[in-house]
Amino acid sequence: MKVVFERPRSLQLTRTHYCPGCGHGIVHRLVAEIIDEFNIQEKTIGIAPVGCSVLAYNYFDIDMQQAAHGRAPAVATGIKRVLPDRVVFAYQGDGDLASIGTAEIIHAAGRSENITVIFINNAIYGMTGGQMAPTTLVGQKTETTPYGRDPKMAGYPIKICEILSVMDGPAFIARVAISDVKNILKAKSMIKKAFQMQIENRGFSLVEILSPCPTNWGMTPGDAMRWINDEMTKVFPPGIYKESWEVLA
Amino acid sequence: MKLETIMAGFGGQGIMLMGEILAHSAMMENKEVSWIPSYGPEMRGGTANCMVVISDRRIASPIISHPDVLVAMNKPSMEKFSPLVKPGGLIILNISMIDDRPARGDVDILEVDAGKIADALGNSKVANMVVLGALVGKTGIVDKKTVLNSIDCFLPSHRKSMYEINEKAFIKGLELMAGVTLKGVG
Amino acid sequence: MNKLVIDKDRCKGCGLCIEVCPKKILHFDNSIVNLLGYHPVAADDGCIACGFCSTICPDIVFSVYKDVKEGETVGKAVDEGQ
Amino acid sequence: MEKLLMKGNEALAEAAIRAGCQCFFGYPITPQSELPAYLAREMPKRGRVFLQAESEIAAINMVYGAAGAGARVMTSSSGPGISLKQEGISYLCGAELPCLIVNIVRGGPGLGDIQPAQSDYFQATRGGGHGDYRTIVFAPSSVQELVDLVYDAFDLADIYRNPVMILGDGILGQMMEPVVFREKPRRQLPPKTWATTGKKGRGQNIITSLYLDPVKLEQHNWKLDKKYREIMARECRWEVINGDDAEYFVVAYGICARIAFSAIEMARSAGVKAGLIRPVTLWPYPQKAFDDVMNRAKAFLTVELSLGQMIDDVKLSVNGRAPVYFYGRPGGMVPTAEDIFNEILKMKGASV
Repeated sequence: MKVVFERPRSLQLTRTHYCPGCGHGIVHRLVAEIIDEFNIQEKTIGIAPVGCSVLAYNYFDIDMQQAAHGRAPAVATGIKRVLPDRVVFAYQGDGDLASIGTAEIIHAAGRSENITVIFINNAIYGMTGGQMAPTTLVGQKTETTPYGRDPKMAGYPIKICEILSVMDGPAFIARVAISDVKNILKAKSMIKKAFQMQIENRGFSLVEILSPCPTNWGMTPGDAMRWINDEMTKVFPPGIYKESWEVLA
Repeated sequence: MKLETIMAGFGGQGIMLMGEILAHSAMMENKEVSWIPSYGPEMRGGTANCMVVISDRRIASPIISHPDVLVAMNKPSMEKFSPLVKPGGLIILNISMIDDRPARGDVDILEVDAGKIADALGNSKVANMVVLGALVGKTGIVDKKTVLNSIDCFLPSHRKSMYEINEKAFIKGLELMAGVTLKGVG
Repeated sequence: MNKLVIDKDRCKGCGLCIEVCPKKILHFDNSIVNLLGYHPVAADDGCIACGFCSTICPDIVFSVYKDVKEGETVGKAVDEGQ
Repeated sequence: MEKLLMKGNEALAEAAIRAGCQCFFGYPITPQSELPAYLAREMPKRGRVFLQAESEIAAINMVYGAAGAGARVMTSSSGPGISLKQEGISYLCGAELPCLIVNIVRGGPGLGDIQPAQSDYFQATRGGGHGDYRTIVFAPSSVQELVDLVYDAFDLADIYRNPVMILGDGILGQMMEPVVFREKPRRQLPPKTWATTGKKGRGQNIITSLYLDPVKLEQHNWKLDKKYREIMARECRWEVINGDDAEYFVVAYGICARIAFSAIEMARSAGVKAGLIRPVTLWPYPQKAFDDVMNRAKAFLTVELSLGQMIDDVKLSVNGRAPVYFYGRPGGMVPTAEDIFNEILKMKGASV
């Protein structure tokens, strides 16, 4: 018998608190699989954000720090600067990274801090109950845009990959969706590349992941996956936005 | 023994350095010292001053309300600080930059044509060392050799070639004290 | 024969696996309620060990094992991921 | 031992390096600029980390990350920057991470000015951010004391797993005084078995301040409280001048205590039995200093570069046993020794 799939070692046996069909569980698993594949469980340090994934440290079986809202890239910087031979990744949602933490992510990228950022974009604030996120689509209904996001009042979605990719600092910037099996496998290969960049000392890497939030979108898990493919990818096109294999000086 | 000195002038006249060298010399002679600068928005371009306290006991306040000695390198400094000098104290004036005199009959006033002397030595920037020489000569607060050592310490490595002219300026100031007449009650 | 192990008490009944199973062998078992309060997923015979269900499952409900002969590759999904 | 003439800010920086500080994260603000500038020059030369962050908020969170990774770490700022760091300080206290935070206080509120002030007393000693927490606060009053306290600050931070703040002011930062870097015998410090360094050879380590279960959060808070009480019992520091015979006490810290010391000398010359209580730790507050002199103390005068912040602690310490008077100058104005001397005379007149 050959193993096609088993729980990765770098995940705890614990059941997660995430809602049915939530993308966090899939992404946690992908990251854990990559940690296993690189055999770096004992030298990886993760940073949990504020948001639905605040308890990520209960699910990953690695050393982790929990950071203040938006500050995961700064915390990651602190760790990486004192432990440069460890693998450090920040796991952040869209409110955390693209709203309250915009300064931290842009400057970590600008410094080409040799860390990896996993950025979950589900176009909504999950933990606080479905408010507008910086990445909420125009017209999308949320608790705080009950008539749909109106750009005249609430502005436009913030496109992190596009912003970061014009900077000199970052080594690797990519956007993926986890909307079906094929895309999940593609997402895994991108996350793997991001970690590889760090391990090879090439500088800042970030993978934005379009991820479903069926509960706050008011959809079935299946419909949520289809909505990513049909609507989100139009505004947030997947792809590699920047890839530079130069080694950091 | 306690000597409180305020040194004041334009930014660029080497006021801070003069104070630092005095404080350093005193420290090297195992006295207690403190040095504080004026700073803030007026730091560049305007007047600059520093306060140096030298004592053989633990120094309480490093902030001087009434100095024993005022070194005024320009007129605004003289106007601002001369009324504060203790009766019986000393005011050293750089008369190259000051055409007026303080209205005090109860203090010693030492006029030093520091700018002119410095120019004659070949660098107007060493006027501060001339004045420092006069101060040390008059008060005897520290030994001449100690000061020369401190001047060497404070010259940045890329200015070591300037040592000789600074030394000359300081010695000139010291020598001025031989046969000088002080104005005031002395 | 391939082996599909289902940890019923991890299942939250999202049904994503049922949607992606190419052989349509997965369904909810309405006869039981698991620890989390859901009708968990159950499988009929006929698993081809493609790994689609375990790939999309957010809750690590599945373990998948393929009965392979010497030199044979594993599932399509797993190959693409590497 | 070599005696050097150094500015407070630079002496503090050198002391931090000698005390084993491995990394510094900060954001520029006056009047502490010489401190990061010195470290920017010296840290890379000595194999340490210096990083100018994009904000005070980022800086304190970098401190959090580095402290959580087990490093000896510091940041420095001034009033407005410390306000921004308070969220991070709350997290550091909640997660029990050691670090040194330097606050060279300037005049406030708001942008205020850049002159010396002590109006950050509340935000230093009362926590300052959200939640029940305390930071150990040292208030040196000379450049030598600044240097000596840096070593203790790092050690106490490690011993208690708690941030320690050094509260200075612009004069202390800019003032030059002779300083000797005494090599102190290193204390036995607890190993940082809790640090997130990668879980090699042990179980998972987690740094967090989140306790969603209220029972667990209460337990955590009681645990912190117990630690704070231990600190209160063990770590109070103060200096008393003329404690043997004084009847009228000035209470002042930092640069204010230096000026008050001059005023005490003037009062003594004028025949007033004046003394000085100078708290060196502002939290924990040295209540015992007051107990020790209470049998002969007739009155206390609190002097601050603020409008009545430390006076709360003086009143709590005196606890109604003698009158407490106040003299303060806000907004970066510094009183003269004569001003304080006059207040001492008023205190004596009012409490005969």
